[in-house]
Amino acid sequence: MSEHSPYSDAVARLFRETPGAGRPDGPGWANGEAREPLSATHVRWHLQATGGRVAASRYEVRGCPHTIAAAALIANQLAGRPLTDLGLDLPRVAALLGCPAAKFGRLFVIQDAIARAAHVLAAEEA
Amino acid sequence: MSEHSPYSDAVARLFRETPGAGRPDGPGWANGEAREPLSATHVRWHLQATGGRVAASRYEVRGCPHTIAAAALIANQLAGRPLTDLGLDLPRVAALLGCPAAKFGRLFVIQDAIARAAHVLAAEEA
Amino acid sequence: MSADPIYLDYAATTPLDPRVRAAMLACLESPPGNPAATHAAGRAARARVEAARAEVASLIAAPPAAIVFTSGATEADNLAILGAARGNAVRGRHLVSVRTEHRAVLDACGRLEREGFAVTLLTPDRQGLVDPGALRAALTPATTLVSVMLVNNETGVVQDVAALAAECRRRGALLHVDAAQAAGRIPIDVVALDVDLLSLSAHKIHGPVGIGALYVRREPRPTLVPLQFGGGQEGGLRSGTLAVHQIAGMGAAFRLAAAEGPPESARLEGLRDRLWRALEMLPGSHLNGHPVHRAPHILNVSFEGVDGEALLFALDDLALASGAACSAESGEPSYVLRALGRDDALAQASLRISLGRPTTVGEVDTAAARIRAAVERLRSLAPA
Amino acid sequence: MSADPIYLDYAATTPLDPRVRAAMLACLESPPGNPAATHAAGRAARARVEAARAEVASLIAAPPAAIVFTSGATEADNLAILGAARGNAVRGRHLVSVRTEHRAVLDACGRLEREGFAVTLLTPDRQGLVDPGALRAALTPATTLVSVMLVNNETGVVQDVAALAAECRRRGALLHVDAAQAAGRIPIDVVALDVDLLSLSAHKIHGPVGIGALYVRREPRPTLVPLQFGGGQEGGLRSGTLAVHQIAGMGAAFRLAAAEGPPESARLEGLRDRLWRALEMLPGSHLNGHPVHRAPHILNVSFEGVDGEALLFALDDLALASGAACSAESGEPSYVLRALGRDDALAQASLRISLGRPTTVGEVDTAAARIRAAVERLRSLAPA
Ligand SMILES: Cc1ncc(COP(=O)(O)O)c(C=O)c1O
Ligand SMILES: Cc1ncc(COP(=O)(O)O)c(C=O)c1O
Repeated sequence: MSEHSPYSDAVARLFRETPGAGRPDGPGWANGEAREPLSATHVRWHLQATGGRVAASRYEVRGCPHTIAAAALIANQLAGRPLTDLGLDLPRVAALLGCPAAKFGRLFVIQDAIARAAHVLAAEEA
Repeated sequence: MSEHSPYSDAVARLFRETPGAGRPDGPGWANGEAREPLSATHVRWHLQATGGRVAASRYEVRGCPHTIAAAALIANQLAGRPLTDLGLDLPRVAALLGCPAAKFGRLFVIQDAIARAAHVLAAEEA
Repeated sequence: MSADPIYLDYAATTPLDPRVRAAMLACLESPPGNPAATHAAGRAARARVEAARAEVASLIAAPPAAIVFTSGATEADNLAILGAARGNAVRGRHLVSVRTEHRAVLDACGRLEREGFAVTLLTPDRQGLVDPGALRAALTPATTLVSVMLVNNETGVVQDVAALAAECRRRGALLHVDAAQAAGRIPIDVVALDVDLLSLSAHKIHGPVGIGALYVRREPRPTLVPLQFGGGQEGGLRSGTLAVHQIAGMGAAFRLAAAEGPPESARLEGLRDRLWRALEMLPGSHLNGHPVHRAPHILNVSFEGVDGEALLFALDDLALASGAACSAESGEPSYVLRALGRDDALAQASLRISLGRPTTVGEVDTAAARIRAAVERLRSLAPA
Repeated sequence: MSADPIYLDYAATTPLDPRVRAAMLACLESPPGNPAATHAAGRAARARVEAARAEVASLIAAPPAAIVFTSGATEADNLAILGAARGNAVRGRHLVSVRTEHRAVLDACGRLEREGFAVTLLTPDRQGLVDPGALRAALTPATTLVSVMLVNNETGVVQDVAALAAECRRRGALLHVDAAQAAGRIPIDVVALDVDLLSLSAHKIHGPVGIGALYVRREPRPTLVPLQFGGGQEGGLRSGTLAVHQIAGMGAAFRLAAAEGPPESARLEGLRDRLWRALEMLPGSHLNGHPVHRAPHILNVSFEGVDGEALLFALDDLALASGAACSAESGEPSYVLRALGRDDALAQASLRISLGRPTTVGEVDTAAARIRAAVERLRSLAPA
């Protein structure tokens, strides 16, 4: 055990600042939701696309500090990626944030919400 | 329980000074011995008599502080008493010294030694 | 994280009162004395222990000889429960306790189950009170012991112990009461409560951690099997060299609690209510526990729509406890709040704010403002 | 009685080293921190505990994770003995120990007998050593635990634990060692000694009373049933809020013992031998224990022809222990000396003179002179 906080500096900063958080308004946004009932984690992900690629990304999240920080980290990395390939390197996210193994499951909630938002967008674009 | 010593002031003084202790020399003395093996208490009592009464009293004692103090206390009280009536008020001695009940038995060792010394003297005088 | 967060976790542990520290220091600077030794230093140590025993006894209206010093309330709870159950096993092998008890009680009961005892755990009502009728229904001829806490450590709910004691008496069961959170906060009278065994802790009331006591009724004296043996201290119930400085510290803490407890409790009650008035203005905030029967120093509130762990982290300039993490090792939602019928989400999204002697109005107002801001921010992040 | 008797009862308890007191005060003046709490104060408390754990472990060459903090060696002995016996009862219900063990060990064994275990108590030779062959003969397939102390608290005899451990290994029995009097006095290496469980106490080595530890081997890890439950601290082996100031004090005491122990032990050995040379000039004085295999800080001598209690009282300007009264409550002759074959009278007429960090040559010389004078005076009072 250590004198240090159970939260890494990265988590602390992303949790404090939550860049990219919020519910967007305006046209062209689609969103997807996912939940994990045990921890009451709830993520709603918003995507905007141009030419089949992510143009912008916003999120709403209820969850633990690691989940909130992960959402902020991921939101920052989606721009430009093809809607058909938004798979996340969750082990890398977990490592970057120092996320404890017991919480890995919560990161999938983010992935699921993103996938659903992308699915909606793809359907609209098609 | 108290901050005080388990030994009363009277025991402390008599133990320190042991008035009347020692083995007398000179004529006219008789002695008697008694033991209590469990506590290795050992008393040898010396008496001198005139006209059937105690003239002087000395003692040798190995025992606990209460036993030593009791010997000193008793030695001081025998002078003038008839050899035929040297019974001791042991409960009073015990009370005077604050002697714990578990040690009462040791006071009888003193009484026995005195009785034997008196017996010897009485036989000699007779 | 700011260097000095506002400390609002007095139900976990309290800072030493400087007067308690002075009493301990007087021992720590004395010549060494093992109270079992016959020489003067030993006797002086013994005198200090006996003075403290009288001070502890006095706060709960007990005779000093009924106080057995232990290493804390955890040990006192275990000595009471394991000790009484094992010591009365020939009479019966059934115990009754409550789902909202402290882990020390529940885990001791769990151990007894492994030893072949049957344990009935009562569920309190939604406000945390145990129904005497439910206790009556649970008691059987084989019930030797009932264990019910006086003040709950998470919610502050004050149990009606006297009413429960009456049920125990009717059935001839012993009654153990964990009063670790009650001492110095609410009046305790072991005679009026009619209890057989009562656990106390020093560090919940500005005394040192690592020392506590078990009150053991004198007449009739319950049979207890000790937890540890050797030396025969404390009437054979708790062998081990007595920690004089710890005991003296507990004595000082209990003396101060007796002298200053009632006005201090009134003050804390005022602060607690002020805090609740500020928090209840947030929509979706729920008081956990009983609105009336509760201790002055604990306020427990659940907030809809936020994650408890995130709330705690957002409040890292407040030192307080959350239903999300009652202990550093577990992230499970509070089993106490669950037993009061809160769902997982509300149980987890709770704060236990507990007050103590150093708490000020300013601290309470700052804490209320920060909590409101944090809840509002987390709600604004969450999906509507 | 003089106000300040010369203290020569360091085997009973020792004064706090001022540096230990400073370490404790640093905790007692800190903001409160329950090591189980998640906030910063809690984490700081946890860091202090872990630093102390490493210091304690280091003195006995153990990994920190093998250290379980307890309220003292009494609890450590009980956790080891009751815990291992109960935890391995399916494998067998036989224990072996020695007649000269501390009460904490013997009384724990006595409790186990009441729980249906069989206990064999070995008698050491007249110098206090246990014959490995006698241990071998006592071990049966049902023997799960052997408990032997490293340094005897009355005589200072140092047992050949490694040789006894070899016997235990051959038979698959666990070995518990009470090292309360050994730590800081003689080197301890749990790996070299090959022990499974080892009890430690802080207050025998200038640390605070009320804190100790049990070393529990990591691999293979012995199965122990805890004495108390709740909270799950110390890997579940010892629940209860950790007493940070006490643990920090133990850590400091063990750190000092590691740094200063060897030269200090050499110094005490010199003083002990000087004292014995002065006392052995009295005819009828007998060294109790082993002339070679003994700890540096304890000297135990019997005097023919005197009463032990009277001797102790005559020496009320020395604070020391006597075979007449090992504990304030009993006046029985020392069972330890009896087990070495001393008769009641010699066992009772004994002094245990124990030395510590503050002991000076001057104190030793004064003590020797006073003891000689007291013995001579009592002998002169006694019937020739
Ligand atoms: C209700 C209750 N019982 C028992 C305990 C355990 O007390 P201690 O820390 O003295 O072992 C606590 C505190 O942790 C408590 O709040
Ligand atoms: C050999 C031995 N074991 C155990 C103990 C008990 O230690 P503690 O006082 O820490 O409970 C002592 C001291 O009393 C001792 O000398």
